[in-house]
Order: sequence, then structure tokens, then C-alpha cells
Amino acid sequence: MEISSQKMDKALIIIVSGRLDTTTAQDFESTCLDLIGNEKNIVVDLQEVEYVSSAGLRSILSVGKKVRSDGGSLIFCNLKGMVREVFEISGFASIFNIYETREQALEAA
Amino acid sequence: MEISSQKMDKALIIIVSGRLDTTTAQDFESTCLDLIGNEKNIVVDLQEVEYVSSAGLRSILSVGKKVRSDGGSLIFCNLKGMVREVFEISGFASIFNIYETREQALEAA
Amino acid sequence: MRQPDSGDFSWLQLSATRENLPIFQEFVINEAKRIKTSAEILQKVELVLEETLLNIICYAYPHNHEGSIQLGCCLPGPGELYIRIVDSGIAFDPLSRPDPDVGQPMQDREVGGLGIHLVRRMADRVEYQRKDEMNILDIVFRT
Amino acid sequence: MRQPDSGDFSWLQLSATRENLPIFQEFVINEAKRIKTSAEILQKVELVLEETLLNIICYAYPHNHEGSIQLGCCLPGPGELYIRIVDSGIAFDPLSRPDPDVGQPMQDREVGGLGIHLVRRMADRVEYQRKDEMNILDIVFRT
Ligand SMILES: Nc1ncnc2c1ncn2[C@@H]1O[C@H](COP(=O)(O)OP(=O)(O)O)[C@@H](O)[C@H]1O
Ligand SMILES: Nc1ncnc2c1ncn2[C@@H]1O[C@H](COP(=O)(O)OP(=O)(O)O)[C@@H](O)[C@H]1O
Repeated sequence: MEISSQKMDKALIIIVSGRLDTTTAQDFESTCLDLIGNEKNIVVDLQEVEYVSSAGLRSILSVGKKVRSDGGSLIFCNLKGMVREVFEISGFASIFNIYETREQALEAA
Repeated sequence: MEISSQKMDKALIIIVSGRLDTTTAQDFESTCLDLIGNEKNIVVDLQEVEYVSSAGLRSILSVGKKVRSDGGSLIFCNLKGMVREVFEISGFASIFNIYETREQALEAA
Repeated sequence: MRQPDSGDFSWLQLSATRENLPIFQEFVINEAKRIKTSAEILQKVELVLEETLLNIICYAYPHNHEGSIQLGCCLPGPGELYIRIVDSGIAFDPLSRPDPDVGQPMQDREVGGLGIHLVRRMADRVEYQRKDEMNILDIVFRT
Repeated sequence: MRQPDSGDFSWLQLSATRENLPIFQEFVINEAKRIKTSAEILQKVELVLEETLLNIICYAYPHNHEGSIQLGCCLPGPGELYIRIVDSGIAFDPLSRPDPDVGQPMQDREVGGLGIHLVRRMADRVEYQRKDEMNILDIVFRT
């Protein structure tokens, strides 16, 4: 798994690639929190994420709760294949705002 | 496994690399016989062979017998590690002429 | 359900440790590839194995006693992948757990508790039995 | 010898086919690497597995009946790799075969018959037993 970020006017974009599984979820969580710092509007681009398990969901929810408790918002875009399916089955598609493209997510942010 | 050959004045050199195991031995045997054709003096360079099993020995002996029955001779050089050990345990080190280097083998050919 | 003791099952038994998880996954993926399983199904298989095996690794052998996992796999018919997971840990029927309420808003959602839910939704059939002091979980995918 | 039914054995059971040979080999190599086995020993392990497993694949189940092979593996102590190979094919004790005469000249040498000889010379200990209609071959390497 790899993470990078890009600071835009309206939001911080976090770009994730690879697998969000039991071996990488912890790292995802701590790296995200580091990158977020005091930012309020976060867009996570999952375009390059090909696999997410419940360990990944756990970390995503932790990050989401942290951002929310700091008064910010975490939104997602570019969910593909099984990542989209896992978000739907777990209800994450309704607790988070999800957008098709990064542009749409930035507009909403 | 890969095989190539090089025609020298004194002998045909057959250069083998990779593994001589149950999946490659047949191919080794038929390719060798093709390359040998009507040549009498054959030097097989095993420098790049890292693994040989009884299936490999079986093919080597078949080729050796064929060359011998055509009045030629098959000699080996550059046996490394487990290849040397397998040749010794199986008695192949005494039924074939074995040389340390290709130069020595060519001289003897 | 077909009996895994019939000869056409392949088995892998390893100790229940995290480092063995990818070996179990690879084992099943290898079998599944024999019937040209699509990449999407392979990912679901991988997910279901991560969830079920990790649960055994984390919860089935609590007293620091190192247990093991037996994983059986067969291809009973065209387009069917059959997986049997056996452990001798504490009795646990994952199918008896109520599904989590996935309709709650974020602040009410507990972190965790989604693994078994994903397994039930991703696999085409899941059955549990306790037999001879062992947990036996059968999972079927239509490929 | 240590009993493989104790929990610290890892097991792989697959049908006795050529295509499964590398999977068996990789399984043992993986286990052996946990105790930092040298590359030379790993090659010997690979060779011994090729010879023994291929014999079972070729000879143990002659009537076209597809049998299987169970391979157990453990690391009983520092520097020891213990392998158990079980099949339910025709009774065959490889240790009862006389060693081939490796001193003969080429024209007198038969092609073949070297596999078991290599196994006995490469492994540090080999033991055979027939039990419950099964061939059980135990092989130990000092790594
Ligand atoms: N094999 C098992 N043995 C005992 N308890 C288990 C086992 N598997 C799961 N559990 C229990 O069921 C709960 C829910 O599991 P799961 O849905 O995978 O979510 P999570 O592991 O994230 O909590 C676990 O927290 C654990 O208490
Ligand atoms: N598992 C087995 N069951 C029955 N016969 C066997 C088995 N393994 C080996 N044999 C017999 O022993 C012979 C010698 O085996 P081996 O030393 O491996 O050489 P090769 O397989 O090249 O003949 C075989 O040719 C076969 O007749």
C-alpha cells in the first residue's frame, strides 16, 4: 500500500494505492492521521485501491471518526470493483459521502 | 533450462543453463541429440546448471550412450555445487570424463 | 454437502499464525485458478479467507496455546469452489451472530465487527458445524 | 522419532499429480526457510522431494486411480528439518531396494534407478513404515 497527498484550495486529497488489508491497515490509519494534521476537508481517492478487508474498513472508520470529532469531513471518490462492493455491504457507502470522480468530490468538499 | 552450442575445431561445445529436472530432462535430451547430429567430440559445459535430479541423469546417460554407440565421446566440464555432488553419488563422475574448465575439456577432447 | 474426506480434497494444515495467512490464501487461489475463476471471484475468496482465518488466529486459541488450522479445498463441479476450514479452538458459530446494523450513522458505528458480515455476503453459501471438538466452516463460491 | 500428529506439524495434502510437485516443494522450502536453511541444503531438500514424490506419482497408484499425497513438515529442534510423506498406494519400501552398482562402466549402466539412491545419500536420515494401509516415509535433514 502507498499513500500520498496533494493540497488543493478546497481540500486535502489523499491518494491511496494497493491493498487495505490486515497487514497494511494500521499503516494506512497512522499515515492518514499524520497527513491530515489540522486539515478539515479531506478527499480520499481510492482509484488505485484494489482490495479492502474489514481491517481496512476498521481503519477507515477510525480516521473518519477522528476527522468528524475535529469538526471536519472525510469524503471518498473513485471506488472500484470489490472496494465499492465492500463499502456497500458494510454500510460505509451511506455513512460516508462517496463521489464518482475526484472533480465531483472536490466540488462537494 | 536453456541450451546453446558452439562449434570449435576440436569439439562441439554444448552449453546448458538452468535446471535439469523432471520437467526439462526430455527437452535436454532431444535438443542435445539434435545439436550433436554427426559430431563425434562433444563437450558439455554445466557451469550454469544449478540443479540436476535423477531425471536429468537419465537423459544425460541416454545421450552418453548414443554418442558412444556412434563412436564418439561425451565429456563434461564446470560442474558446480550440487551438480558435482549428484554426479559423484551416482557414479557419473567415473563413467564420464569430467574436467574443471572448458579449456581443459577441449584439450582432452 | 460433499464430504471433504473423499480423496478429491486438497488440504493444507499450518499453525494458526498471521504469517501463515498468505500461504493459506495462495493455496486456495492456486486451486481456484484451475477452474479459471475470474479475478473478481478470486478477490472475494481472498477476502473471505482473510476474515475467517484471521478470526481463528485472533480468537480461537486464546490461552496462548498455539493451535493449527486445516483448510480443505475442492472443485466439486463446474463453476464451484468448495472450502472447508477446520480448527480445534473454542466453539464459535459465526452464523449465530446477528448481522451488524449497517444503517447507523457514523458516530454510532462501532469500529470492527464487520468481518463475518462480509463473509456471509461475499460467499454463495456458508455452513457451520461443531464436531469432535472442532469448528468446521464450509464455504462455497460459484465461480 | 517424533510423532507428526503432534500439533507442530504443518501438512499439505494434494492429489498425486505432476503439476502438484512444485507446490509440495515450495511448501517445504517455505518451512525450511524459517530456520535459515542454507541454499545448498534447500537444493537437496528439493531433489529429495522430486525423487520421492515423483515415485509416488508414477508408481504408487498404478490402476489409474487418482490417489493423493500427504506431506508433513516440522522443525523439531535447532537445525533439524523433519519431513513425513504419506501415501495410500501399493506397499513399497524404498529402503529395501539394493543400492545400484554405481561403479559399472557406461555400457553396462541401466538408464534410471538412481532416484532412491540419491534420496538415501542426500538426506541425513530416512525411515520407512507401512501402517494402516499407508506408506509412511520419514526424512530428516540437518540444516
Ligand atoms: N473463531 C472465533 N472464535 C471465537 N470468537 C470469534 C471467532 N471469530 C470471531 N469471533 C468473535 O466475533 C466477533 C466479530 O468478528 P468479526 O465480524 O470478524 O469482526 P472483528 O474481528 O473485526 O471484531 C469478534 O470480535 C470476536 O469476538
Ligand atoms: N512409490 C513406489 N511404489 C512402487 N514402486 C516404486 C515406488 N517408488 C519406486 N518404485 C520402484 O522402484 C524403482 C526405482 O526407483 P528410482 O530409484 O526412483 O528410479 P527410477 O524411478 O528412475 O526407476 C522404480 O523404477 C519403481 O519400479
